[in-house]
Amino acid sequence: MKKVIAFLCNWCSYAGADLAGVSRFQYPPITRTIRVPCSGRVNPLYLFKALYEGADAVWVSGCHPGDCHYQTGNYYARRRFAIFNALMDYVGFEKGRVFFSWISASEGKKFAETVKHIKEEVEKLPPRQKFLREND
Amino acid sequence: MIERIREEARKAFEEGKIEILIGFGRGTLRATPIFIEKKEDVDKLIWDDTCWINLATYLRRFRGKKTGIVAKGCDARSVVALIAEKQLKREDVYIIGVPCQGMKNEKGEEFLSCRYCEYPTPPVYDVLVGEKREGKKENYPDVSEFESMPPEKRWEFFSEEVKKCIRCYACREACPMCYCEECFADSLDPRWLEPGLSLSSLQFWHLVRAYHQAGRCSDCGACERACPMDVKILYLTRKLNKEVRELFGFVTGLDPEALPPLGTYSTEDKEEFIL
Amino acid sequence: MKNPYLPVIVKVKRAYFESDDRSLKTIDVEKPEGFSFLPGQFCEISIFGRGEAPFGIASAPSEDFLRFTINKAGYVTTAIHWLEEGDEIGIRGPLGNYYPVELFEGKNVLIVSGGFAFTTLRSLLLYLLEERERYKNIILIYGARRPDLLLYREELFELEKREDLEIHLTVDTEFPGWTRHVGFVPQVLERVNPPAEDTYLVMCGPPAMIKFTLPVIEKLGFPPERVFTSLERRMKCGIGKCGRCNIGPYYVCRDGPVFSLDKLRSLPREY
Amino acid sequence: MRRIKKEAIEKKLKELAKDYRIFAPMNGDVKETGGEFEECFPRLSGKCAFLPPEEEILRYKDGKVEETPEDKPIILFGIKPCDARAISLIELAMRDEKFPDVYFLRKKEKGIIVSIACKEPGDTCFCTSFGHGPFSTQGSDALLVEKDDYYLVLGNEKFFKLFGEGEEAREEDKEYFEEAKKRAEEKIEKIPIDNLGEKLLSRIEDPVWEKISRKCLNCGACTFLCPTCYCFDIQDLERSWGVSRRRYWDSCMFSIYTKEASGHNPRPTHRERVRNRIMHKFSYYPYLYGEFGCTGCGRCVVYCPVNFDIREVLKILGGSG
Repeated sequence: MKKVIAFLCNWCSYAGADLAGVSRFQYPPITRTIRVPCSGRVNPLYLFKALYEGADAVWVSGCHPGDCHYQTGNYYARRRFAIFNALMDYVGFEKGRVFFSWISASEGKKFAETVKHIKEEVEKLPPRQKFLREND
Repeated sequence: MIERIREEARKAFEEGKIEILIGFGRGTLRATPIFIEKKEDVDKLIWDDTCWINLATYLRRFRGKKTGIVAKGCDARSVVALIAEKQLKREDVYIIGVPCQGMKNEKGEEFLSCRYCEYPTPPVYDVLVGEKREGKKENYPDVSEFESMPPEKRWEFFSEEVKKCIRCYACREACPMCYCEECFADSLDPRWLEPGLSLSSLQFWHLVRAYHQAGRCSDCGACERACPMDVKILYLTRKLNKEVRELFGFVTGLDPEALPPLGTYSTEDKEEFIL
Repeated sequence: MKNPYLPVIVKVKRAYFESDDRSLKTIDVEKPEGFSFLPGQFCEISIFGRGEAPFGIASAPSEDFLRFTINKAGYVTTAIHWLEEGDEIGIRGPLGNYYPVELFEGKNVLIVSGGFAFTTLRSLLLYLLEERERYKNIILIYGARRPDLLLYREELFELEKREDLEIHLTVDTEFPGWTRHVGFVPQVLERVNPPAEDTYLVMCGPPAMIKFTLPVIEKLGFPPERVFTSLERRMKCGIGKCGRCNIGPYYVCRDGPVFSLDKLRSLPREY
Repeated sequence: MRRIKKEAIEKKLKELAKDYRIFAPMNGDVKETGGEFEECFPRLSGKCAFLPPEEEILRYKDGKVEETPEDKPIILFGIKPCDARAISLIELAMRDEKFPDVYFLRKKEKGIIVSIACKEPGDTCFCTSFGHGPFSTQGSDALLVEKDDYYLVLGNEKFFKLFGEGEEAREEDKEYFEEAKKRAEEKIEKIPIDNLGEKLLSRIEDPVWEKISRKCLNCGACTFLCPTCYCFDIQDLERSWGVSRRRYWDSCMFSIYTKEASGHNPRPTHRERVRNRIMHKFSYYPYLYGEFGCTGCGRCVVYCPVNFDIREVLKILGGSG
């Protein structure tokens, strides 16, 4: 089973995940959730570290622009992730392993669909070889 | 040119504008940084096409003192970037701007950054020595060329280059923007990446070091020039400079008041990559 | 050639917090076969997966266990604070030199200490007391910021009852229920004003204490060659090979950690 | 002196690759090769063979400590005499009857070092200042001098047992050897080092240190490329099967090298660190081992990003300065 490290912002996406659960929306158990106060709290170093340690994919989800509990957290995050994508793609790291989304507390359905979407994308890829910490 | 620099330096000392001046003097192999504290020593200053290290990296050591710096275009932009990040006060730094003729390595080849240099004349200075020089329109042809290669080839190039690295951190110590108290690479608690020369650790080091320069790098090339193992790393930071310009319309080191791009935001930023 | 880098696996017999704020933890571990040491020596403790760090041996040579008291400060010390009874650690040692007990024969011994640097001095004190008659007067002056930071205080309260031993315990500032000295170690040293003739002084404590104690020592007339201190440094190999713990040409791990003051004075001020 | 055909040596070297690990300069650096080598002054020195940048020393597995077993013996081939001598200088620090560094010493005792004489010294070389030179045999089992299609060989028993005796050198070979040796040595600038150790020790608190060290960026380039620098770090790596304890090249120029957990750093700035590097090689080493900890190879001069030139520093502090 693939393993996706999910950084979910506490006020929106994490609540969205709760709603998905409460509403019994089915989604594959591929995510390992890390609850963060805001998508702006996610230091790109965490994404590098998650991939380095062998995650099949990383996913950061936060509030829609304008809904951020801290007003501007997701705006900062958006810039960081744009640069992260650009750099990883530039050096040739395979696409389909890094996901960003805005999911509000009321979008339980979208949360479940997004997880399904990520599973499909990650299933297409072979097991991780690039940028992997040695472990044996 | 050298005479004019010495003249400006002497004047700055006489008018009490500086207590110490960082410039280039004659070295045994090439120009070497020198630190002048007395008017009489200004005649040690020289200027030629081997002044390729970025002197701004020394400024933080003299904080609180009136410090002069003989700065080519990229050096001056690094000073501005440091001021924008509140590391230096504009009034503490006296910039003797030198329109740069482009620097060369020991084989006489012009460095990559200089070939495409857009700001040979310092955008911010206290005094300018000699006529302004026009830069070239920067459109990062080397980056576009690299981008045109297939992903596998790019990853292979990136891996082959970082394999040469021995983690002596000359790139970090030569960069004026690398001034963290404790670098993420030295942190033990948590330990982000492993020590040693395994491919993944070397990739981790060079990716995250470059990432930290997004929107802060003046493309002076000191990192690649300082590297004893000739590891190509400038193409990483030049790519980020290109991204930052396209995405956020920002060029490092032009305006001491402007916040670095990742230190601010805009509601209109593109987000097509967000689900 | 015996490999000096291989640690020996030992079990933790007791692990308990010394101070109320849980910043100091004492661990007693099994003593490996044939492990004989003298007070002042140290061991490199291995927490596999975190690393190694040097700690002075606080137990006396005659005790059947090795005691270390660890101040929680970094990567390895934090891991040591998680240790409980029965856990296994690696140790390498005994390493470094020791307090020159052979010089103390028939002489007075004055021990001045502060904070958690008292570890190896407990070992020295108990070692001297084992053959008490070989030494003349023994005086201990030991202080800390608060009573609960005084290491092994129950034991010291017991030892205070002995006539052949003079113990002065102090805390920096007034503390409810504290009846002994109040004041910094250098002040208490001046108050006690011990004679310098025929006396060896062993001093170990935080840099601030050392800084203010040195002038007092000079005033009391202690010659630098009869003053010894134990230094703390960042260490990795503990056997004088990895190069980092040098002061001048001497390695604190191999030629120290115990240095006499006159030797230290001849070296660059890098400590 | 013997003379051996070049192909004979090159062929033999490839054969020996079966039971020896061959380290030799190849496209600019000393690395492990299958027996090929390239005649050059490498950037990474022969130190890589005996003290590699990363080396596992022990493993912790299922509650037990296992020492990492030895690998095949090493042949370090084709390095310059300064690198060969550097290895024997490191050995002085590693040899110790109470705490021997077994990893380095085992490799050294079983290893063979074959150096090639330096006919064209660079202008940053100053090896003759330390009592040896481009044709020195110190620290190597054999010195080869290239002449037409064969090597003149000054070797010991260990070398000849492996590579064969070849034939007795002719009279003109010996002249050629002396002639080339003299010509090479003349090209090298000698810096004054008479009782340099004591002079440095007496000037330890001299304010000149601040001026000398100010331009140093405190990177590790000079120490990593220096053939006599042996400082190392030890760290634990977690693996699926347990823990691998490894040692890595470290540098006294890094601040974390001496930074204590409390934050205190006995060598906090570039001044103390540069002073320590120079004192270690030119004052402490002679004091402890009777030899300077430097072979005058000049790498730290060539590869320093800010052209910190140790020859100038030694002139200022020791000789005419």
